[in-house]
Amino acid sequence: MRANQPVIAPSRMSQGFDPRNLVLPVVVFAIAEVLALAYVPADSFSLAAPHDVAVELVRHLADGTLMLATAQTLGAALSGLGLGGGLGLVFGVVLGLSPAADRLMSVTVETLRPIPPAALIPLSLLVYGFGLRMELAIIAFTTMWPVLVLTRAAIRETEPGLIEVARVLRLSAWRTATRIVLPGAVPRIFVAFRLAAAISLVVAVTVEVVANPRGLGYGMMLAAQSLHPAISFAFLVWIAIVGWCFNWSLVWLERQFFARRGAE
Amino acid sequence: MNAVARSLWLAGSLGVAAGFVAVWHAVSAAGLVSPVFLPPPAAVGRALVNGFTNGDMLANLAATVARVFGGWLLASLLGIVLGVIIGISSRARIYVAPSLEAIRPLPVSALVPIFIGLLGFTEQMVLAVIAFGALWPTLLSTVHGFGAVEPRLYEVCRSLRLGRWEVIRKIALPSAMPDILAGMRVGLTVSLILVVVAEILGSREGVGYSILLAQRSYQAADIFAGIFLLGCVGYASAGLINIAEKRLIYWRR
Amino acid sequence: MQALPPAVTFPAAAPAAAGKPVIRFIEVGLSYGQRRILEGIDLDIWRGEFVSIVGPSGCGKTTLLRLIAGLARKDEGQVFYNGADVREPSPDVAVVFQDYSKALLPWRTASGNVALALEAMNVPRKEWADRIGSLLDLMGLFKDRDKLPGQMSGGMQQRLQIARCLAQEPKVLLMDEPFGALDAITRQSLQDEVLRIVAERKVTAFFVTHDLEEAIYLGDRVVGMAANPGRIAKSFVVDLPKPRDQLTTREHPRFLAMRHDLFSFIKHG
Amino acid sequence: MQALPPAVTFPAAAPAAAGKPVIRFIEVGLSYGQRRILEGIDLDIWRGEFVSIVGPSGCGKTTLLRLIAGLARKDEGQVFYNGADVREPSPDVAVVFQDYSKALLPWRTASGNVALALEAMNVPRKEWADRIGSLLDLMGLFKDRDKLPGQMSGGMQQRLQIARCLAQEPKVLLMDEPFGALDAITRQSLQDEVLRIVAERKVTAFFVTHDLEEAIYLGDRVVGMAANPGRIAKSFVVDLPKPRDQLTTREHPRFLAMRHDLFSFIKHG
Amino acid sequence: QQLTLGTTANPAPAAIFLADQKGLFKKHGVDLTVQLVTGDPTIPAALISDSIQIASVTPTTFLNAVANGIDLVAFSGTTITTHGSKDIAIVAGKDSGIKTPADFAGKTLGVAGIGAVLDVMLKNWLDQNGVDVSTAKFIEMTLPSMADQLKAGRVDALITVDQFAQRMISEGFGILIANPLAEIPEGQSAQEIVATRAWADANPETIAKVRAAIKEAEGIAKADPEAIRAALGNAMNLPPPVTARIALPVVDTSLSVAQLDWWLAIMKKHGLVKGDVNTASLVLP
Ligand SMILES: Nc1ncnc2c1ncn2[C@@H]1O[C@H](COP(=O)(O)OP(=O)(O)OP(=O)(O)O)[C@@H](O)[C@H]1O
Ligand SMILES: Nc1ncnc2c1ncn2[C@@H]1O[C@H](COP(=O)(O)OP(=O)(O)OP(=O)(O)O)[C@@H](O)[C@H]1O
Ligand SMILES: [Mg+2]
Ligand SMILES: [Mg+2]
Repeated sequence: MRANQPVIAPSRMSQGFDPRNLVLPVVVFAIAEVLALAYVPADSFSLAAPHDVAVELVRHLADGTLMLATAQTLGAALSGLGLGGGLGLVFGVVLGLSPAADRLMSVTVETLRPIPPAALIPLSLLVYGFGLRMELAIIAFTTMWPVLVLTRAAIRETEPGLIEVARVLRLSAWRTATRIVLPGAVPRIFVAFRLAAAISLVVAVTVEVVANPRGLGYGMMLAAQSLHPAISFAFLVWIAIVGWCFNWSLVWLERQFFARRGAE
Repeated sequence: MNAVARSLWLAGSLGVAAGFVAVWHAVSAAGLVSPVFLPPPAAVGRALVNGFTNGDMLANLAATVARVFGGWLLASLLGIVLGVIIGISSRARIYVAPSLEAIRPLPVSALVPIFIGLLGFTEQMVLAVIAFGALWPTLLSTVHGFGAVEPRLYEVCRSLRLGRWEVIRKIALPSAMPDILAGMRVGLTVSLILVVVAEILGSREGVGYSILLAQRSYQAADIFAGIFLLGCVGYASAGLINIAEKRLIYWRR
Repeated sequence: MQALPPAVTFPAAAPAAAGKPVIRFIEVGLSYGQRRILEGIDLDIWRGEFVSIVGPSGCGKTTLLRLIAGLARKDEGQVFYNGADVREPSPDVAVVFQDYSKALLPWRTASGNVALALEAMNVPRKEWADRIGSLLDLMGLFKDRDKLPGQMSGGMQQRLQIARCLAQEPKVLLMDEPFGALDAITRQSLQDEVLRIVAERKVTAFFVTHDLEEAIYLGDRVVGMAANPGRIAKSFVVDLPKPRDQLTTREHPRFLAMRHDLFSFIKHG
Repeated sequence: MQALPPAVTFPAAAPAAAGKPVIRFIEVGLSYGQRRILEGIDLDIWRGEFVSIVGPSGCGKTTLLRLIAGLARKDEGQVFYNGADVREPSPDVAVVFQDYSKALLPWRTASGNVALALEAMNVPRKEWADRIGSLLDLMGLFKDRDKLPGQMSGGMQQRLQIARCLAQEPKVLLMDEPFGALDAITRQSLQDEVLRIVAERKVTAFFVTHDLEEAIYLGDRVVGMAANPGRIAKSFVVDLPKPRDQLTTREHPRFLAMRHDLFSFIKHG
Repeated sequence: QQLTLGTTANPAPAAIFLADQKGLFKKHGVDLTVQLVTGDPTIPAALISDSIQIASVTPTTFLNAVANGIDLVAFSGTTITTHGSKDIAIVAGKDSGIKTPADFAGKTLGVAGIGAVLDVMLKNWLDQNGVDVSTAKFIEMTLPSMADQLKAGRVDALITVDQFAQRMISEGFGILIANPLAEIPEGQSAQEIVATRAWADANPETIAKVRAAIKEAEGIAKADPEAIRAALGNAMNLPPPVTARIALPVVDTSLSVAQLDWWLAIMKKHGLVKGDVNTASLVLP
């Protein structure tokens, strides 16, 4: 009897690894390969067959170039996510807990939020120059908002009964936040961070493509400019793999967290 | 909250924003950052006025707003539908979700060539790019919202033997609505960001394209004018979502 | 309270009706982790029978009810409904949950919550207004029909849940302390309503309660559970005349004797 | 049940102690939208007094309690605590909520939920284990101390909430049907525990219940509310001797007389 | 002092690549690294932030930056245009119906960057051939993707560089319409080597050393044009077949105000630069 299993299920999109996860990608690659064999000339400047991409992927993995670029991109994405996500979390909690602060900040927050990261590149480049810091600043700015918005919403979802408990216990604002509101909001905050993680990677790569001469985006762009589409696609596929692993490790962390909390 | 209180709060909020603008003015007046990259607020104001009176800023704005909302609605719809499917079907979770997780972190700018390949330099391409990028917040929130429904309510459904579709429509969606709206809120921001990318890469006239042209010719005031317009669109749309929230999750307050 | 009559014995098992039992537990056991929650549960419930369950807090009454409803898994033994293994909830069975505030849709009004059951049964929409109206009226909620659960008192929410279950027109009614949040008068009148409906529609009822008098007043049979692990420790037929009546039944000497007996069972296990 | 004694009258108001009342309602009124919920509430509660509140479902008992707790807003009149206007919850006051399943932190174990109150009071961490242990023991939850609320039965959750409130060592204890989900025996033993603690620590208690016997057994005074709009319709002093005792008190003729009186009040308003 | 020189991956700064690969910078006493960047427009900000000290930029970027108040100066040229060069080509799609310049009116045209060198070249060519530029629609696309876009009919014609043009024409979906370099005066500067004025003022000796190194590279290139081919293939990491076919630029590192004026005039004519530029002060003696 599987009576205790919920009808509709868990809050995560994917569980652990399952070989069946690979069915769809394999099918897509097979189709792409057939199409490429039929239509893409071997020395195309802009397209490449999947098997060439695979060969380049392995080659660049083996010679370490991909690893260095990954370290740079991931380093920027992680630290940017840490900074931006941290700030977003703090502001989200403050705005979620204090309707007054939320109303006062609404114009500022809502007009700053849609600033495209691409528009910030020259400014950030000017202030920080090439390197980690300019990328980090843009990633932090961009990831801050989704975390802020989703954290604020998560906090408003707190069971009103529990807020009343906090009030009659006269918990300080800090304790209300850390003992009642945040633990209840944690599952949603994890969602926010998983979203922001993907955004951080997207922005890191974009900044590298446009301006910053380091990391995976730069490698991908340079390969495209020097007419190596297979390498360029190899970078793209690798970015997907890195992103998947990034997300997977957040899911893993989340599970560790809840396992511990359950046992506590 | 009555109208007077509301407008007082709005005034306060505008006051805070004005404070930030004042800081910005002070920074550029003190020459801390080159005006080529951070123009003073007044110059941005002039650029805006000039854009509306002499340029085609209004037409650009209209085109961009239409794209943002079109793409965002498409993204939200897709996000909810996919989220529902993944929320209820273990098969979708096994076969589809991991692949989605893998394409989720792909930089949209790198994928645009593929979209252009499929759809050309068309309006549909711009919508598809926005929809692709803005889909994820709503998708993730929907999946989460479905997982966070009070288990007792699912038991009620089971003992009432409600069909799957009914459970989705009557229990899971309303219960997940706060999450979905929060996701859509973020999705809207992403749409605003992506409209710029899509207009640039798709050579479609609009606010984003004008930002690109301004950037190419180092017209910082025009860049910031464009950003400011996007900000206004962002603010207005946040207001719309607030209204939707009030109507759709009336039972929360 | 008057001096108690000497302890009497009551018939222990009650194959009151002929034929097969509607609900049948055979040697059912259940654990959560290391903790044994239910052990060796053997119980037959006959069509139209009203079985009251009493027992100390945490002994497993709710769990037992969830097994019948098909909402919990068992580790050993078998649970049958109408001769078939219970795998999932049956459409004939309605469940009144103990935590009423979690079992209502917070975004639907009182009427809307009752309507849910009608939707589930595909009742034509034109019949809704009448049926909802009369059920809410029965539960004393008619004038609150447009309130959301969050705007209702605890007792009102509890009554609303009962209304929804009755709207299902179930053959089996599982109730988990359905009157726990009701005042004495409302409670008594609802007790009588339930008795009437059950008798009229020949509903089989499984009724978990803490109120011993209520258990006897309503029940054709009272089953007493003991804890650690949860098991059936007592079971007797309530041979009080029917229809029952709040005044005369509760003053009936056999009622008082049973009450005393049950009280000392609960007290001493 | 024996034949009832002729109706007696009881003293209506009870300035039992000298000095000022701890809690004072002056002409309090409250509406939700068009609906009048409370009207003209005048009530004084004295230090150390135990006031039981009874009344039909939905009459406004919970609302009244929330006013004292500082959790609801009033539209008219005044509510004082220790002579000061109640604006927000006071640290001296503990509240046992009716909706126990929503008042516990689902991610904390039983111990953790009690610990919340100790954290709120900045009790040194080394004292926690002892205090949590003895409170859970008192509530019969010691062996369940590592369970999460979701793994506990309704009655267990209710007892856990009481444990948390007692951990606050309040001067005023507001209880909203705290024993609603408990079986008769556990209920009686907890009634006695509450009486003992209240007497020992000179706690003022405001106790909402549906059980008329419980209201009398525990109360120094019983206040009866009527509905539509919620108002105080009856109030009498319970002049039964103390300490009380489950057997003798409940058989005391005055107890039975009061019970009868209260029952007919609830019945006929 | 450690220097970084920024440039995009293209054939114009051939002398720099050559000097770098032959160790000429070191020989002249400068410790210089060449950093490939992905986009020309970010170079001015990178110069100001001191991430790079020297850069090879296109005249359009240079003039636009200066026009908007970024104080850059050029101290060397890189390569120049000649009528014989086939480096740049205007290609039309086979089915676009474009045969003569007049057919361009109202068409959709692909360029690598609005306002960038190729865009200016195309507009100038259209203008010289009597086409009203404002009737055409210009679309941005990356150079490597141009062949696919033209083949799919997403643009009617485009301006591109030699190796891509060859592919389009040899595969039959593109028709060569013009070679715009043949229609402008010879000797226009393709890119300039620039620095911020502040840095240039503070480091005259370093500039002299860099110039010397590049001059020496120019000498090598003039003597042996094939040396450029290898240097370009290396620096840009091109596939060998592409390297083998690449159209070699003409290295000439002299730079005059007149060369800048020529660009400025066209840019102004097409509204691609705003503000005033005093070209006379832009070239270091
Ligand atoms: N998910 C679970 N995990 C672990 N233990 C559980 C779980 N659910 C229930 N239990 C345990 O099972 C036992 C029986 O619970 P149940 O809810 O059936 O009791 P009950 O008889 O209904 O009590 P009450 O009268 O207080 O509602 C309790 O000891 C409880 O702690
Ligand atoms: N937020 C609200 N909006 C509208 N009406 C409300 C709201 N909260 C409570 N009420 C109404 O106030 C009245 C009193 O509610 P209250 O919870 O105080 O009753 P109660 O006496 O505690 O009842 P019970 O014994 O059933 O718990 C009810 O009629 C209820 O519908
Ligand atoms: Mg139970
Ligand atoms: Mg109440």
